[in-house]
Amino acid sequence: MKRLAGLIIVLLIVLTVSCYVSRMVPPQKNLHPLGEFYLQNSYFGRYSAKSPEAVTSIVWDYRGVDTLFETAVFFLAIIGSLTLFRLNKGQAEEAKRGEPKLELPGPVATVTKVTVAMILAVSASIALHGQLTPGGGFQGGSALAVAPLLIIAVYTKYALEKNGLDKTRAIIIRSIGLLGIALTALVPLLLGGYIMQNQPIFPAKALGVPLGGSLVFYNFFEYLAVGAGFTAVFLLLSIPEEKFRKFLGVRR
Amino acid sequence: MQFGILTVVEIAFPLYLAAFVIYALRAVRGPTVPDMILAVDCMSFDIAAFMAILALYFRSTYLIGGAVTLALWAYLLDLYVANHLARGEVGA
Amino acid sequence: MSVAFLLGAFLVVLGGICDLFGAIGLLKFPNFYVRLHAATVGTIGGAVVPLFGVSMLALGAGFPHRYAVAGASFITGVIVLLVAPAGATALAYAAHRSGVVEWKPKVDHLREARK
Amino acid sequence: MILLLWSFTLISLLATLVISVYGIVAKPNLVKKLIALTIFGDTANVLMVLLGYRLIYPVVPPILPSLSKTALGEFVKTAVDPLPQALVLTAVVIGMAVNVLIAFAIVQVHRLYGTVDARKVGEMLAAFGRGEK
Amino acid sequence: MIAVHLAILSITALIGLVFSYLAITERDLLKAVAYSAVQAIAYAIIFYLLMAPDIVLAYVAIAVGIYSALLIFVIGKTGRYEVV
Repeated sequence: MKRLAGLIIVLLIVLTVSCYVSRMVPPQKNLHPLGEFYLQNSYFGRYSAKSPEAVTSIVWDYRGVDTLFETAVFFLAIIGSLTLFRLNKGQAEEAKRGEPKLELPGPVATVTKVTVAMILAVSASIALHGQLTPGGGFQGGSALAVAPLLIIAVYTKYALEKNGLDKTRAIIIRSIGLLGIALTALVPLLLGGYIMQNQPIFPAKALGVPLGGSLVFYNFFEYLAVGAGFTAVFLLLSIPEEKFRKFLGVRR
Repeated sequence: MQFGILTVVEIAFPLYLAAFVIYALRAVRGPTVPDMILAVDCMSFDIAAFMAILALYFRSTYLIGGAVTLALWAYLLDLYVANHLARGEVGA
Repeated sequence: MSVAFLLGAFLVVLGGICDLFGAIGLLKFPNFYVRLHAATVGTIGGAVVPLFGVSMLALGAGFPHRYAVAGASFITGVIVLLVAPAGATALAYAAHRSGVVEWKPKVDHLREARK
Repeated sequence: MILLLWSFTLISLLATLVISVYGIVAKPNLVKKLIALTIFGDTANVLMVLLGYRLIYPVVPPILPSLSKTALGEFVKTAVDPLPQALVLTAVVIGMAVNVLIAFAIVQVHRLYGTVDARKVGEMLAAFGRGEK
Repeated sequence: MIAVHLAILSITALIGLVFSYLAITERDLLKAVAYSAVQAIAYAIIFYLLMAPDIVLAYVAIAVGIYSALLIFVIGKTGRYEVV
């Protein structure tokens, strides 16, 4: 009841303040000039990124260096998480020991198999169409990370490890992704451009499909990096607590 | 006024919003956790359909993607809560 | 005023009504296992039917790339058709297994079978 | 009417911001602090996107509908600002990665101290500093 | 015409406010996860109405899917009830 009273007080305050504020809030009907520049130049114009998607072209071309460092922050956060749960060789072997078993009723398992296949298809199409339709590396990668989570929930994490996707492989895939991003950013320097320069170093079209220059490479590598990074973290998080207590020597 | 897509969509709007609010009411009141998760589940499928209808209303192709993903991800929440309730620790 | 438009409009409005009824049922029914029934009306009737309706409406409409809208909403409908019953099954399994729901069954075959 | 609805949206988002700050500061449980922190971040992201919105009727996402120069004028007249969206997009994923780090730290705190209550952890740390174990 | 989608926007903002209040004041952390999932769905509609399909794709996957899973992992490893 006390919670409900607090909620009603909050709602009344919000209503009164919004009645008061509504007279002075500006009706924003115009674009900021910078936004207009990006909209006009993303496909046409002199400073073009050759992509009709303004958001992706800002993320990976106009403000590419910003995103590069955000990827570095992502890398550091995942590395920090892996370091907090650090295991030595024997402990890692011990953590992998176990048999996959079905944890939920049969129909759920069947639907999950179909759903995992669908998620792989949907996430790949989100990531690789990023330069034409909404989507891109970040969105596709976070969609990809859901598929191993579903398998962990239904068949336990040992099923994932028996089929060859253990923590080390996930970290290797993620490193490949990050390396690809770095290489794609550095290639223009060798060809006489600036760092992360998109046009005219990279081809804007291949076989009639608009590629958006380097955007498609960035999207693909970021897709791998984000998906594999989250997968590695959740593989570590799903180790049973008793095993970890044994490793740390905590008795409770 | 012509009887077109916009008319259909405007008939459908209040129905879906009312259903959304009632599902939210059940999510608030739900005495147990499975009730609340069931309400969240229904709500997310309701919103996925609502998003598809809104894409017709705004006449934009690019907005339809949200519906596909929202319909897929609500399932994950179900499985995790079910696993947690049945076993205590997920994925072990 | 084509057949696709009429069918789509009918399906969308029917879906809205089903959704509202499912929501009211979810609010009114006494316990979790009975509410699962209302949830079926709310998801299959309230999400799958209007999604198929939207794909019909998009086929009859006249804006660019309308086939993409139709295809995506059809795929969403199929996904919901697969996923909603499975999620409800998992939740019911967990609720029965953990025994958090208070109910007074006349006969509980699952518990008898487990003994 | 339009401005009333608009300002209602703005003020309720600001109120959510205030409530989540209360949650971060006042709640002792570390997991609850994590939940409140996420709500804070999400609300800040929504406010950021709200800055780039336009209060006009045919409003379209910032993606060119067709690859022809004739559509460009109409598109610029109706599209929303893409810049806040691009900034928020990376912030969402990075925020998730940072949340994962915080969650790992919370689990480790629970393994070492046996509790996730910030006050008890503080007391234990103080006792440890005084030399009692 | 614009009033329609501003009305939907304000309703969803209100639901976001109510559910984040409930999530923060709830003692049972599993219920708090459910409340924050509702809040995430409401914010997804807000992003959708603000014409940001890119963010919707990332936000829905993260806030409804991965984040809830993360919290349930953490709750399973630490404890379900908040002691005040």
